[in-house]
Amino acid sequence: MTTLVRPYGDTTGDGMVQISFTLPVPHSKRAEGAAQQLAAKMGLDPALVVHAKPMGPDYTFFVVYGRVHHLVDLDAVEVVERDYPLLTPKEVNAAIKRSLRRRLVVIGACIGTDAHTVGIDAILNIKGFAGEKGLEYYREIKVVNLGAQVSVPHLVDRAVAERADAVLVSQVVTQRDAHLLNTREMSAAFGEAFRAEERPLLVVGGPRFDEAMSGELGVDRIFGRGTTPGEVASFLVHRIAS
Amino acid sequence: MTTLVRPYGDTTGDGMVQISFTLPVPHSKRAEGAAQQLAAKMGLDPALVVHAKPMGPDYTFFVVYGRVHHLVDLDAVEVVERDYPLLTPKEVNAAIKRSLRRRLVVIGACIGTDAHTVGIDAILNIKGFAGEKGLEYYREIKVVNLGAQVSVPHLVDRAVAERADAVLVSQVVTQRDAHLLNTREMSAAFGEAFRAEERPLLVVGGPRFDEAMSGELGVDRIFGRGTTPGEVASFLVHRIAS
Amino acid sequence: MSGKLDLDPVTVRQARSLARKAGRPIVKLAQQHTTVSVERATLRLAGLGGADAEGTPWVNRLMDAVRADVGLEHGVALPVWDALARGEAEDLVTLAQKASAGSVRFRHPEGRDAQRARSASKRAVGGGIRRIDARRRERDRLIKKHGDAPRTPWIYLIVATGDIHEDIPQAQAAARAGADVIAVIRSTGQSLLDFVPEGATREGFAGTYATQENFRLMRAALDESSKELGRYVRLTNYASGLCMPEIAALAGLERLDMMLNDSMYGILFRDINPVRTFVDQRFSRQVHARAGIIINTGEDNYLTTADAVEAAHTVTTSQLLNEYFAKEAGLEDWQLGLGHAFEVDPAVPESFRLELAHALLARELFPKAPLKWMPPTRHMTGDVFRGYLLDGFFNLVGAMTGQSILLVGMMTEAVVTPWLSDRDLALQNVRYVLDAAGGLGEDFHPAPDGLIASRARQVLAETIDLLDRIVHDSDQAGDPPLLAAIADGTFGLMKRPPDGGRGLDGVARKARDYYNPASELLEEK
Amino acid sequence: MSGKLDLDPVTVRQARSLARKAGRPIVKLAQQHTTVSVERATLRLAGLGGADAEGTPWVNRLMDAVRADVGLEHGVALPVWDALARGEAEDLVTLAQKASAGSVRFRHPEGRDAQRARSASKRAVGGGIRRIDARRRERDRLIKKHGDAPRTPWIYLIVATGDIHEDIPQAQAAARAGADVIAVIRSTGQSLLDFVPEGATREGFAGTYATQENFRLMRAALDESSKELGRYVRLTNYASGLCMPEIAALAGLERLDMMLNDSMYGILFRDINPVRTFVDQRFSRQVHARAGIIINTGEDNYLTTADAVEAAHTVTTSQLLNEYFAKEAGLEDWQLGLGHAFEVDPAVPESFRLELAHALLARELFPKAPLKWMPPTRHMTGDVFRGYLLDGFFNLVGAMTGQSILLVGMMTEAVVTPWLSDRDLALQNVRYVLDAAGGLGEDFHPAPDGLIASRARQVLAETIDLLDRIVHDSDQAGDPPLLAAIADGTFGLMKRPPDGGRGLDGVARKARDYYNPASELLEEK
Ligand code: B12
Ligand code: B12
Ligand SMILES: Cc1ncc(COP(=O)(O)O)c(C=O)c1O
Ligand SMILES: Cc1ncc(COP(=O)(O)O)c(C=O)c1O
Repeated sequence: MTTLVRPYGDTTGDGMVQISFTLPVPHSKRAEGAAQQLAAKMGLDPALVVHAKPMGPDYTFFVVYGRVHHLVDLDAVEVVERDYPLLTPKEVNAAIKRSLRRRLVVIGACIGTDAHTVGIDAILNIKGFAGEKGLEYYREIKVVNLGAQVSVPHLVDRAVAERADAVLVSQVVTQRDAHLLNTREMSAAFGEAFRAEERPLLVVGGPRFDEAMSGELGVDRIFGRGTTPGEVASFLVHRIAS
Repeated sequence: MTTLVRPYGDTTGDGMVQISFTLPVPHSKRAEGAAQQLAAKMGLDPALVVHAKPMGPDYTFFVVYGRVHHLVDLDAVEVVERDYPLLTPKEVNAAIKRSLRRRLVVIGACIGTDAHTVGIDAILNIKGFAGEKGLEYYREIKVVNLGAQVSVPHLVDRAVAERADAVLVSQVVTQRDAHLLNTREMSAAFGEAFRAEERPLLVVGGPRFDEAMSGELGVDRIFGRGTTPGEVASFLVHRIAS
Repeated sequence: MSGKLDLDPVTVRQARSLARKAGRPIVKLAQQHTTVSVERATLRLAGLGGADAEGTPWVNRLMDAVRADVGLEHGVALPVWDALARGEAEDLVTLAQKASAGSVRFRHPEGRDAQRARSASKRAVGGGIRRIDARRRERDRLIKKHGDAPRTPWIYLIVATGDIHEDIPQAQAAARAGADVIAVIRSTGQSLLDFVPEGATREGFAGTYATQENFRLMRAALDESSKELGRYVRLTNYASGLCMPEIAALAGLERLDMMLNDSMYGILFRDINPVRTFVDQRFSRQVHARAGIIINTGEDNYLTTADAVEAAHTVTTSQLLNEYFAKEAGLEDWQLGLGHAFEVDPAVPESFRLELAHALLARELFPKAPLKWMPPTRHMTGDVFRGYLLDGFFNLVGAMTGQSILLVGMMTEAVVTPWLSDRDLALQNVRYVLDAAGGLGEDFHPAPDGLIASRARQVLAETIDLLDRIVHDSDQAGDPPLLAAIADGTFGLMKRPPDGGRGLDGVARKARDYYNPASELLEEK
Repeated sequence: MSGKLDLDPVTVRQARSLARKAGRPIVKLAQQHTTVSVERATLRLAGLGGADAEGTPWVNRLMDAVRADVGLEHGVALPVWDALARGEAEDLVTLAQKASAGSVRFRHPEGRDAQRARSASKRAVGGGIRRIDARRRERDRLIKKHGDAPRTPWIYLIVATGDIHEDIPQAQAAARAGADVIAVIRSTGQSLLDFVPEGATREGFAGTYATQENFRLMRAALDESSKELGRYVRLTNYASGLCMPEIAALAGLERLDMMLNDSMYGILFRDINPVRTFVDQRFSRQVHARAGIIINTGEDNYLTTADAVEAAHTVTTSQLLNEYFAKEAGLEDWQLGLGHAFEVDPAVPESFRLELAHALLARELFPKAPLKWMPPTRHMTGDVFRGYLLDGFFNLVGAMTGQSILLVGMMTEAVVTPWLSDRDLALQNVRYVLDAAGGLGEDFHPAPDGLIASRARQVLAETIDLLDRIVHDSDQAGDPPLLAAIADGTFGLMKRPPDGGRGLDGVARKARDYYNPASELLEEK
């Protein structure tokens, strides 16, 4: 398999893509030209403005089709691949028992003003996600789910009190980068409250995170869209109990 | 008004756009990374792969949202603006009468294997388009509409026979650049058949032409999506009868 | 639009009577308690606005001082107007300022002093109520002048930039594009604030703070639009949260037209204490009733955490409870924007017809209520094309079942808060469906024993079962059965015990001599 | 699925009898003429394939030589098999080669020579007919073996890359994704070629050439898919054009399952001579009848040039004519894929319900025909979101009115020939609608005097008016009234006189001693 590919519309290598956007300009020929210019800057050549719709007097919405000449180099793709083995609940339990000789303590929360608990609940509650049971189901994991809109200081206090091995935080609202701000606040607070060796593992998750940003955000791992409980459990074991 | 603008999603200057495309790779994390890479090459940063759908074993479809940092410079936009006055049918007739002292002869056709006549008919037939009557309605214009799938030699012959002032050609099918090939064939044939001063005005139209390409295609003018008969009549007068 | 399902009137009556049975003890509970927010709302009605330098509203400052001196259980009115009568300050703001500087002490007046404070406070609060009445008349006048929405369903669009000055042009654009109702979504977290922020704000997350000034600015902008467009454009905001009573008061004062106000949303989705919620809810609804505001309840939210097929009957149950509480608080049928939603998993066979069954059941159970029909959210994905299609079929259910308020769905639901273009595309979707298929109800007749009618009957039967279980529920503390049921996770799968949740410390059981002029005035009429 | 419109059976009978009246003179005309393509098809049935070095098929070479020597009016069979009998060549290919080298002369045999040529030709053509019969049995066997499409409507998808080797994987992908029928769109311009290209081709514009080899390759690929998927996947191509009879023969020989074959499409949309078209059409349909192929007629095309509301009755009229011609040619009800389309301007109020009326009318007029329901094209724009929505509502009409073959619409209709992802998204759209709302017919009962039923009655009445005008139409030449009507622009606003258009020089009035073994064999049964 070649490692250089292009988008595929209708024939191999045709490079065809679709884009849409709004420009803050009244609709006119010039506006369509502006759309064409933007498409060109994005690398579309030829770029076909196939739809232009005025939205009130000041904005125009565009749909553009065209060919991009960019090559996608599959070899250069960097993804956070799973770098640990995927374990069954049984194996997870066994590993914890073996190496910790006590239950592994996990604290979960939605921090800041975020109240979207469905995602963290999918990871933590017995009910689970995508057919996999959540961490509460694991005999050797103790789960403390603090729920929604938990403040960072409160989270730190509870982590201390529970002697948490790992702190699992969910962030779903991303408008104005709320998730990034909250995550940074959280990792900073843990950094202050714990000595480096004693700091619990920090894990954040949510559908709009970039999994490659963990370093930047000061956490140990980021889980995105479609994460399953088993992946999380396996990661915890890999980092804490092996 | 500033002449530098950015796409507008939700707030001024946020630069947000939507794109979608297919990559010829099986769905995987790596494929999503490849989509991200392409989006980055198009200038999206951050780029959010919000949807990835396997289509069979070999292809994946993506939807990506993100912010582009390109600026659109409205001053640099080049459009083929109407550089002639828009006349009423009355004015068109008067101008022809005044300057030619005979009816202006127009030949229309869909050339090549293109059979889409609705567009050229919209310009030529009395019925017209968008509330404007077509050229047949103009007393001082003689219209010869040859219909669909007219070969270039036949078109040239008829242009000679009718002593055409202008030849109007429609091209709607653009797959494999059919419209460009046919237009080039046409302009070359007229170039051969006529001395430069005697060559009728060559006008092509169709929804997927780039209006800026007339020079390249060897024609006098290109009309795109949504052209009205009045625009065409005014142009003909401007170039032939003024 | 009635009788397509041929519901059994006896069963329907039974459902309502069970809801009454479940609700009545809660009303009693609400009557027996007051909250800091009820009291602050009373002060707001009396004209106390503004905030100190740190942004803490004067009503909070004053309330806290009174509470520190004499407690909450008597209400704020008598201590405050007693202090004024005693000449501690010439007006409420000054009193609040002095109180927060610690230079006033409050007492609980007795005898003639109490009498004097009572009538003074009633006069003051009466001023606010009269302003609300005037706003209501003004709305009626403007509707007459500009005309009303041209048809039902009303088209309801949200703006959510977080910045009132971005919201305003977007709202006006939406109105121009056809919206009949504009809702300004609130910043995350506001509902847990135990105060109402002040002034025009630009720093919300995924929504804009609800403040009196923001209300005023947006209402003025939409008044402009109404004039321009020749139809009155309605404005909605959120009462829910720890400040329900106060926000209701501000909404009445600033002529908002609809308010999100659910009897249980705060409990279930914001973990606000149940007693606090029910007390606040009752007061806020009394204010809405007076203001001629249409409430929007939040049953749609249940289906974002519970399955829309399995939990369909919890929606109906909650609608019946919301109806009971609303009417008890003085709201009329035309003010009951009961919520429900198109949230059945599209992968479920016949999902569209199940939606029709649920929507028609709501329509026929509450024939006079302006039902609020909510778009798909949970099963929306990043596939914006699919999302656009689902929204179209949601719109179609709305048209076929005669929904009254159509909350317009966005194709980017799973991606971002709505973009300008999302809203425009969404409106185009609604318009197509209403114009092209708006009359399809004429041809829609569920077969008497077909899937739709059977499903509707099944949901109603499950509702009755559930209500029956609720009225027989109990806990060790002897709380009203509905509280026990909420503690069991009956709604939206959320378990909320009566003594848990936020804001409990702002609740007090009324003393025998509790007095609140606002309640008196609102219940008078 | 019958009786929702309560059509008057007397009116329906009247419509059919008028169609018969209009059609019968055309059939007569067809019986009296032959064409070069009919004769070449006969040679193909006798086994003559291949082409010369320039790509001109041997059937064309041979036909032209025969015609040059003895004319077209006797048919090609007797001169050809007479020459073979005379030992001019040992087989057809050699004869064709010699003929095009000018080294054979043909004559019109008489008496015993004629008798001998007749039976030899009948034997040869009989071989081809038997192959077609075997292919038909093979289809039945494969359907039994793999299973048939799991439900109606059948999901019909097009591929149109222009390159058979790109078409094949795309078709297989489409089948895997749920397509029941694959149509390979033809290159622009093929229909005006007076020969059928040879071999596998990769250079079509907006479609792939219809050749015997392309047919074979695609059928083999889909046989593979059928096996893989456990359901027989049907293959469609186009008979229309100057070579209708030949392509019909090739389709039968290569086991295609459906063919685009309209009685008037070539006339109206390709300016092919009307007489040529009707003669070719009749022969090609006789071949389809024998091959068990379902025809797809092209009424949908009318609505791309004429208005779908104003011209709705021209669709119905054409359907009735297509039905008459088809049955006369031996096709059975289950083979009549009559076309119609969702082309009402979405801006027209109640456009969706008008579509329902039109689609239901077709369904109830032709209860046993596998109607082909075509998606919106004309009012599709570059707004792909809106396009996706319109396609969803098109699918819904298909489901609600029991259409049989659903041609899947593409959101990029106004932009490009379908991309791989367009097809995938389109199938997702179809699946959603069929799964979620497939049973809505149960609840769909047009009010007897409501918009839908009235509209359907109106269209039927206008159809009868039009048919009545057609049977009373006339021209100076005394042509059959339908020809006169076509010349007047009755269909699709196109005016086509009987002596205009392409291919007229390939038509001849049959001589008294005309002989064609294929016609004889096809009409025998
Ligand atoms: C359900 C829902 C709600 C419910 C939440 C109920 C609840 N108890 O959670 C209710 C109705 C209350 C709600 C309210 C609001 N919502 Co909301 N909501 C949604 C919705 C429809 C679905 C989210 C969901 O449940 N997904 C399912 C779960 C399973 O997926 P997930 O969260 O991605 O989780 C998975 C992974 O990401 C990962 N994961 C997630 N967290 C974690 C954590 C860890 C540690 C790990 C390992 C993994 C992990 O694992 C999970 C399983 O795979 C989305 C739209 C959508 N379709 O996505 C909007 C959405 C998230 N909501 C949104 C908004 C703005 C709000 C409000 C703020 C609106 C308002 N102003 O009133 C409010 C207020 C909420 C608040 N204060 O935060 C926006 C966010 C926009 C943005 N990108 O910033 C969205 C996208 C809708 C929109 N387009 O506007 N919402
Ligand atoms: C109607 C139609 C047909 C009709 C045509 C009937 C007829 N007599 O014209 C029928 C059904 C016959 C048809 C057939 C085919 N069609 Co067609 N058809 C369309 C459709 C639905 C609408 C086109 C139209 O009428 N537009 C309305 C007119 C008014 O707009 P317009 O052409 O843009 O014209 C305006 C301007 O462009 C301009 N203009 C145009 N020409 C000229 C000329 C001059 C001189 C001037 C000044 C201005 C001017 O002025 C006009 C008024 O503003 C489009 C899809 C779509 N929605 O756009 C597909 C479409 C054009 N067809 C397409 C195809 C592929 C075909 C076929 C080749 C398919 C096949 N293989 O069988 C066939 C064969 C046709 C052939 N040989 O060319 C493709 C072309 C793809 C591409 N970009 O290459 C399209 C886009 C559909 C698709 N997505 O696949 N089609
Ligand atoms: C009744 C009700 N109140 C309030 C909200 C918004 O919640 P909050 O502002 O508390 O986040 C919703 C959610 O849409 C609701 O349905
Ligand atoms: C009946 C019929 N034949 C043929 C075609 C295709 O036409 P052509 O191959 O002549 O361009 C169509 C168009 O879809 C049609 O409906």
